[in-house]
Amino acid sequence: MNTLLCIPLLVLLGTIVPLCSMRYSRTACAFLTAALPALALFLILDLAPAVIAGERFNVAVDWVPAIDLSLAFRLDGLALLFSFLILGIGLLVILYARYYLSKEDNIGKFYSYLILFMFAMLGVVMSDNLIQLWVFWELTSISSFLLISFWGHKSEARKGARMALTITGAGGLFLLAGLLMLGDVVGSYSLQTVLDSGDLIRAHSSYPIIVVLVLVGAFTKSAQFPFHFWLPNAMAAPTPVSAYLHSATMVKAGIFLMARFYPALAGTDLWFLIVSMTGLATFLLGGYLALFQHDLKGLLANSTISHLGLITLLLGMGSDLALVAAVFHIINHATFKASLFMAAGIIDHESGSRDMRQLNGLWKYMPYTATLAMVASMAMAGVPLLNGFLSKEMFFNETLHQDSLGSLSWMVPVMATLGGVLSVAYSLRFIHDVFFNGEPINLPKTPHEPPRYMRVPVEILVALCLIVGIFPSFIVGDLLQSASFSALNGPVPEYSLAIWHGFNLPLLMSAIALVGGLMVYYNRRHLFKFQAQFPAKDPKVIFERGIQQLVAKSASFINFFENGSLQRYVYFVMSLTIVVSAYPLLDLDATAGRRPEIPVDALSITGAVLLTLGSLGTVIWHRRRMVALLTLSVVGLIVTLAFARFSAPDLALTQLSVEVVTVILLMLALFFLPQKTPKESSPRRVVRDLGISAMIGGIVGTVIYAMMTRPLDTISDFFLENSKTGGGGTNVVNVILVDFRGFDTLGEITVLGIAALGIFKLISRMRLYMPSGNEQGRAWSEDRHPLMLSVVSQSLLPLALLVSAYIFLRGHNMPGGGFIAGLITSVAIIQQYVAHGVDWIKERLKLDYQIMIGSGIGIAALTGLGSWAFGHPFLTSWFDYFSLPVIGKFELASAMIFDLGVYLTVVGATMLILANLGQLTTSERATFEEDA
Amino acid sequence: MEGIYAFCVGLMTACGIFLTLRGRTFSVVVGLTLLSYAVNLFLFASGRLRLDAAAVLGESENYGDPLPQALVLTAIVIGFAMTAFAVILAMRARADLGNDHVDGRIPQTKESARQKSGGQR
Amino acid sequence: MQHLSILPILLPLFTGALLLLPPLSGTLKRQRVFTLLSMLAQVVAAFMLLAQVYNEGVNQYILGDWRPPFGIVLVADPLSTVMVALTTFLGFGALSYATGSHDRAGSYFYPLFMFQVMGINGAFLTGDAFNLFVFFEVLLIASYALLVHGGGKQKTQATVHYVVLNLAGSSIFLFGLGILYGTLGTLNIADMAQKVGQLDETVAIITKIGALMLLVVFGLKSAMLPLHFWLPKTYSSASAPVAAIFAVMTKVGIYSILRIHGVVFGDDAGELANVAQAWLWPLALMTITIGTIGALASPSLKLLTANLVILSAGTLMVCAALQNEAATSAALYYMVHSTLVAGGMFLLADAIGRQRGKAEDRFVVAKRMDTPIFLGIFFAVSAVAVIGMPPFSGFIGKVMVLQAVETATEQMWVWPVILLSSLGALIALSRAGTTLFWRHSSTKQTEDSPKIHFGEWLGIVLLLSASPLLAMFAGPFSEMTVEAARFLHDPALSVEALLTSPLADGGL
Amino acid sequence: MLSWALFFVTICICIALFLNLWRLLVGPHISDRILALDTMYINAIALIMLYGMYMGTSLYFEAALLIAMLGFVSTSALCKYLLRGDIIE
Amino acid sequence: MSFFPMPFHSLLLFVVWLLLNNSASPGQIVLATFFAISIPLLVNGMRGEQPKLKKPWLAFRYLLLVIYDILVANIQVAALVLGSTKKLRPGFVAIPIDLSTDVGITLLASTVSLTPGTVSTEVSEDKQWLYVHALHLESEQELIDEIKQRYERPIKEILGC
Amino acid sequence: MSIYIEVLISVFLLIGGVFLLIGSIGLARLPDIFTRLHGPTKATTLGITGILLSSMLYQSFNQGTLSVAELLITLFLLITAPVAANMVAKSALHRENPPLPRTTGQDLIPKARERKPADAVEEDA
Ligand code: NA
Ligand code: NA
Repeated sequence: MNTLLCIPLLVLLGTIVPLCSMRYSRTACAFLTAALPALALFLILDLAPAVIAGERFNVAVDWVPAIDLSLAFRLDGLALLFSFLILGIGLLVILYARYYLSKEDNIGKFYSYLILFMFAMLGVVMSDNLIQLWVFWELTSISSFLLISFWGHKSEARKGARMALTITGAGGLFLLAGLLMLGDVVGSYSLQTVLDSGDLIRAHSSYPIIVVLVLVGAFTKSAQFPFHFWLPNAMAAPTPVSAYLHSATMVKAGIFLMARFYPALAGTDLWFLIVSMTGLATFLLGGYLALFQHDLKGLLANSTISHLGLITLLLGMGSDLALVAAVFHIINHATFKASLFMAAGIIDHESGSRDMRQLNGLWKYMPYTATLAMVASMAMAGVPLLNGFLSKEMFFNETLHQDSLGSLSWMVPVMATLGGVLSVAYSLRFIHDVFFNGEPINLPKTPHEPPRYMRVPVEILVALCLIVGIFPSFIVGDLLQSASFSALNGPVPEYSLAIWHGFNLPLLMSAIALVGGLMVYYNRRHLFKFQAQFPAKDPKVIFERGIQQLVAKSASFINFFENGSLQRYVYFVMSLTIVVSAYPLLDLDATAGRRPEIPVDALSITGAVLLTLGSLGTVIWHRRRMVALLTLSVVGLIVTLAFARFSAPDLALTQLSVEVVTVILLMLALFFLPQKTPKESSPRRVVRDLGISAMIGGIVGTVIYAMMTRPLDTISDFFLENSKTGGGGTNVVNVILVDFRGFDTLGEITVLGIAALGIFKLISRMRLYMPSGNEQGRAWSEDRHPLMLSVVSQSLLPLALLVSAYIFLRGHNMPGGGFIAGLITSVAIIQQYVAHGVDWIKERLKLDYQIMIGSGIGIAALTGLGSWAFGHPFLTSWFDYFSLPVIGKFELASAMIFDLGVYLTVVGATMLILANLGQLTTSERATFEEDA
Repeated sequence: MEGIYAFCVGLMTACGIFLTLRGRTFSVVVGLTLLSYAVNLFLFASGRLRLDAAAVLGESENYGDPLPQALVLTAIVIGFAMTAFAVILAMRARADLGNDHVDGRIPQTKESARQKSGGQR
Repeated sequence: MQHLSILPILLPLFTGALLLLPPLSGTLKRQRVFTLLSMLAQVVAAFMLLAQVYNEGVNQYILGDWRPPFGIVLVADPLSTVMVALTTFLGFGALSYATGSHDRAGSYFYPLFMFQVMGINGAFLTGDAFNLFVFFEVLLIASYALLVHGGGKQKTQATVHYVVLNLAGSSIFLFGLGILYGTLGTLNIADMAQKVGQLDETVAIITKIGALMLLVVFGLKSAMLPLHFWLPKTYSSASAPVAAIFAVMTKVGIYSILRIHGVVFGDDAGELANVAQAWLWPLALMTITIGTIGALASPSLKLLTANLVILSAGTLMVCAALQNEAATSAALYYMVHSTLVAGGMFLLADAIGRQRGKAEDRFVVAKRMDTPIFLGIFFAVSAVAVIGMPPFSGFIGKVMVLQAVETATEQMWVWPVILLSSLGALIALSRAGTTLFWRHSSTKQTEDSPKIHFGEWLGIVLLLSASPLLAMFAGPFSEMTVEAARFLHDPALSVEALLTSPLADGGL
Repeated sequence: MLSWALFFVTICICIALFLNLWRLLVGPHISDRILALDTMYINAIALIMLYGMYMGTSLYFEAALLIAMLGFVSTSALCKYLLRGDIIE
Repeated sequence: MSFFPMPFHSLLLFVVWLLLNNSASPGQIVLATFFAISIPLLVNGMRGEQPKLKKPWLAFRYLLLVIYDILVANIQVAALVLGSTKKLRPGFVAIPIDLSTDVGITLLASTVSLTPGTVSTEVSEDKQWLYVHALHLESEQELIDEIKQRYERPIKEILGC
Repeated sequence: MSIYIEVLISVFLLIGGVFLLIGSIGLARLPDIFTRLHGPTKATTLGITGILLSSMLYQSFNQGTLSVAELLITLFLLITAPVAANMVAKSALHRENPPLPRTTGQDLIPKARERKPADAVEEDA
């Protein structure tokens, strides 16, 4: 397996190690956790000489070709530098965390998250594919969320984590858009191709958008103004996390991104303006804010913001040398800031506080730690002989050699010096306010030196600050050179890493910064007083309030539309229907087509008038429910007649039987519903609804008219031709139902069966309010089973069943069929219920309707299955003519069995509904009183 | 004839939709029933209107389009199942929610307020 | 294996029917075992069908041996088969969750569930416009019945809304179908596609109305703004396994849009080419927006999930509006991903709610959960997936959708909306997660929460582990979605090939 | 002659239907309306038989038969509702 | 168990089946026989008391009588309906009945309703009184006598109760 | 079809049509529910029978085979119509629909409603 691929994979594997090893001692867990990253570091070290020599390693494995996403890793100078930081500082943090975390903390979980983050970060810097880069980028957001919220029971940890995730996540989305556009422009998501196509990209019309999108991604991650505020709040995380993520690695991802895409995106005024101005603003703002923090970590966080601004400023200066300086400062900042965070963690850990107003004079209690912290602080302040000094000198030098602001470019070095002043001042504050400045105030614990090994990481980092500060080129020269080479994607300009460049302007600026810093710190009281005039704004509070407002606004917005009113929802559906269907109608020139119309006669006028009055009557009397039911019946009857008139006897039969059963159902319901509807629609609502319904009615009428008056060529001739010969029946409609489109019918009876089951569910455990009298308040009649009705109904049952059998048997050749027969049977049985009551029937008729439904559907489906035995598809029909003596010729068809299934389902379903409903009312009649 | 037919279908649709937009379950169910009648007539007419043309072989010289008839049959049955469910659901809603308003709550109008006070009395 | 493509319909149908008959109707235990076995068989059948279609090409099942366009056909093509496989898998997850306790909450759970699956599978497989209506009704009526499962006022009220709206929708569906038949004279979808290009100009206008009415219907099912209002309450009040299977129902609407408006009224429809697009564009984007706003406003995990369903529906509608191969491919991937994750989240919300005492799944302080670690892991997986962050399936879907947007104008509209919706989801879910898992009431409560049963864990694990797997095997899977999209956008494959099947004219 | 008679009778029944509808709409009592509907069913049967004669087909006979059967069920259920409220008890 | 639990019904069904099919072919006769046997067996459990046809010939004569009454009375009543409604003198009449079976009472009430001019409105709970509404009541006693003589007596004889 | 047959059919037809119309006129014209009940009686008896008989004759001669199925409808209606009328009357009684004021025997109405014997002594006036 490729070594390069092994590096991230080893780290990924490392995420489970702590989970498996957490049951051993914490030390063992730490060491086991460190093993795989150490191995990865070793592998990188192995490759390092070749990389420094100018080689670039690549590996790519296909992942999702459809989106051009492959697992592609590369190791070049820039990646190498960052890998060192990630793995090296990561290992130190693992060691540090072993002592930092208390026994109650789940260290396995912590390490697992930490390694996950390490993996994500490593993925970012080693990515050789734009989308993959974004994938790891987002993974850093997720894993940092987990780390910041490690103490999730604390409100500030939750809030800080959410804020960090929201800001960096949002940035990630911008980045994704930018990267996708970049890939679009270049035609490839391969990083190298993109880096090589700088000219193409810069010339493209989307370039400005791409730059903005990518930079927003970078700025959010690197806490650049105006997205800087999340970083101080992320300090709710355990300090090892701060040391690792918020100084050395994650916040550098944005910087890394800018450096990575430097060859592709930089080099235009747009880039320089945005990047340098943002960097400058951040540099000053961070420095200024750091000065006023009372929280030790707050100070460090703001100073980090400031330093990130410095690096960004460098990247925006437009000279290759500035880029080198930026890379150099990345290394230096990582070392001194990580050590400072660790020191702060030690102080917090051993004194129980991070408040600089309480922490005073710790020099006495922990001189060794104090020394380390002071050295690191001085590196941060840019004191000579420490690494910070070197890169700051380079920075000052670069500010003098830029022209980003045209004739105002002189302001940049001035601002830079001012930033230097601030940075000296807050570094000084860190040293003086914590380690000197009198005695500690009300500390929860008496401070003392930390355990031996907790200090080791700090020692190593501080040593690095010193060594780099004194022998820069010896330690980091090659690394810097190679990183700069790959960041520039080309030759690196001449530069020298030396402590002494003679007396020059940068040195003067450094001196001013040092002296100015001292003076600012000395007069800090005035500054604090000045700052105190401004209302203290906690970005966390503002952000939370913003989010809460967003949620509240969303909720009121949603509640406004989704107000739980069905009428409104129906209104929306109908309105949309009107809108979409009215537009095309406007284009229709002539409503009437060329097809000749049937002449009008008295009968049709009668039907039309009856239908119209019936429909209108239903609307007018809808609040008098019984009347509405009668007018509805009229409409149903006329529709039946219309079907008969227009040559559809089957339809007439079906419509009629369904209508009667529906009316019976509605009557059953009517009994339990209020008998009258109060008038509650406002006139405006009525007018609106009238408008809507009239519009839809008009559209429907127009469309059907336009359609009917135009000729149509259909597939139906096939059915007429094949009905007898292929389906064995002369009633083409029935043959379509049971044969040509038998599958529809199977679905249809299933619907009926399901409806019955659903209704059974609705009925069970229903608490009904029984009216004791009718709408006039009159008590119900005593006559439960009227004499004549009972007697006649009894003798009608056999007749009705016979008719039902008749309709069933002739269905295939004449109007009729299983469905209608089923409904007739049902109606006949319902009539018995009406005449005799449920109890009477229950004793005499022992049918399990549920079984009827199941077997009905089963029989119909099994009929279809029968054709499998003959190698034909489902529902292939069979029929033949037989001849018996005496009886003569007769036909047998599989369609009949299918129809039997239909019949059984219909009877079962209808009866399951009605009988259960009836039963319910019987058993509970006296129990409830009318509610209103 | 087609004009009259179209008018009737349009009118029934309009009436059905108007009732569907009312606030009580019963009106809504009646409206949906009316609407389904209109739909069935509409679907039926997609095969064009024919007199004396029942699609029974040997019973007449010409045959109307049998396919829409079969479709309407299916639609009627399905519509019946759906209406039945809706009717019982309306009852269930009354039982569970105490009123038959489609939104499951009593809108505050003068009349309902009066009813309420009447009920308390 | 000749009949493989009808098995996803027949297996649940027979299972449902048998469950109503003795001896299976006798005890719940028997029903449970039988249904689970049957569901497993359906999963196997669906995946075998998937393999078959993938290896041998589209499988057209000619019901009753009546050659198309006259009889009804089932079309098992890459798109429909993936959806069927998705449905059965989701169904299995939901069913195993139901075995924990939900199946006891009312009668006929298993038969209804089977009919529900049958309806959904049928809607995916059928190649006939009216048969699509029938299966829509099967799945709807089953969903009505399942929605009331468990009882309670909230369910009843939600069901009233859901049922009435869908009844209105069904009427519009039939109006639309009537218009299509009345102008095209056929019902077979492929045949429709072929005839639609030859329409006379005035007739085409009428057909267009039919097409747009169908868009309203499918929009209603798939929760397109302004037709989506029913969804949050309906989905959030349904019992967990039901809500889980409902997750695929909005997708039926999207699928139908892809089938009808993509194939019949696609690029080759002459005058009627891409009739739906002009409407789909704004509505899709607004649907995403309102889904996001709804997600932000959600006070409970179930409602949040329901709103995320709307969000994903909007995203899918964007794909339908884009009407290109890449978009269809993206839609398919995103559809599978979002369905499984949403289904899993509904189950998870139920499990979480049960462990948090009276607070249930609402975002308020509550007692500590009994098994926070596992639930937390699954929550994290689903949240990351649904936001569209790496490393789970969501980001691939999102990138596919974003990449499918071709022109700059489209990018200007689609990208911001989709990306901001991700941000909204991120805000909502991070709030949800931190509150649910980390905000505990200070007082120690000792009340015992109901245990999460093995079947319930299995359901959650099955559905939510799909997301990492979908990401891991995104390569081969996206190959399938690309293939499906290619099929759908090539009239030679999706239309002509289906009408030139060997002659078969009924009868044994 | 027959066609003339058919026409005349058709007109008669059309008028009869209008009269029924009028009674149904004006009531005044619900029983009046039910009675009107019941009469309407009978007239509808006649209409269908006439139509069958007019078209020379007996295809519509079953429709008439069903109206006769179901019309009765409907009427008796409606009256039962007025009497008892609960038609299936 | 008998094959013909309801012989009268069986006969009726047999005839009706042939009527329905307009055919007396051997096939239809087989089917008619089948239904004539099977349907009564099916609904046997659901019948109440059975009418016993004591005098079929009398029944036939009764039928003719009723048809004749219908014809004559229809014309009389048609004139009343079309004439001035002011002249109508409607009235309720209670007719004491001696019939003991429900079937008998139903038959009487039906006859009364079918013959124009009278409608049975109600039967008292003790089944002793039939309340009749007459469209145009000349003499109450005359009506009572006519109904009892013309209809009740033959029914009593036919059913033997 | 011979002219005699045609005349016969037409006569039955006319009888049917006229009585159906008279029945409906009665329904529309008569003053109270109880008198209106008499209207449909004509429709169901003479009216519909006339139409059915003519249809029976017509179809028999038209198709050349005896068509008697219409008898079944007649049978059905004759069985059910009195019951329907009875049910309507019962409902009218129950809901106390007012009879025409000049109706005789109004004292019987409360008894009929309560289904009491006609000779029962009124307990409270
Ligand atoms: Na201090
Ligand atoms: Na009479």
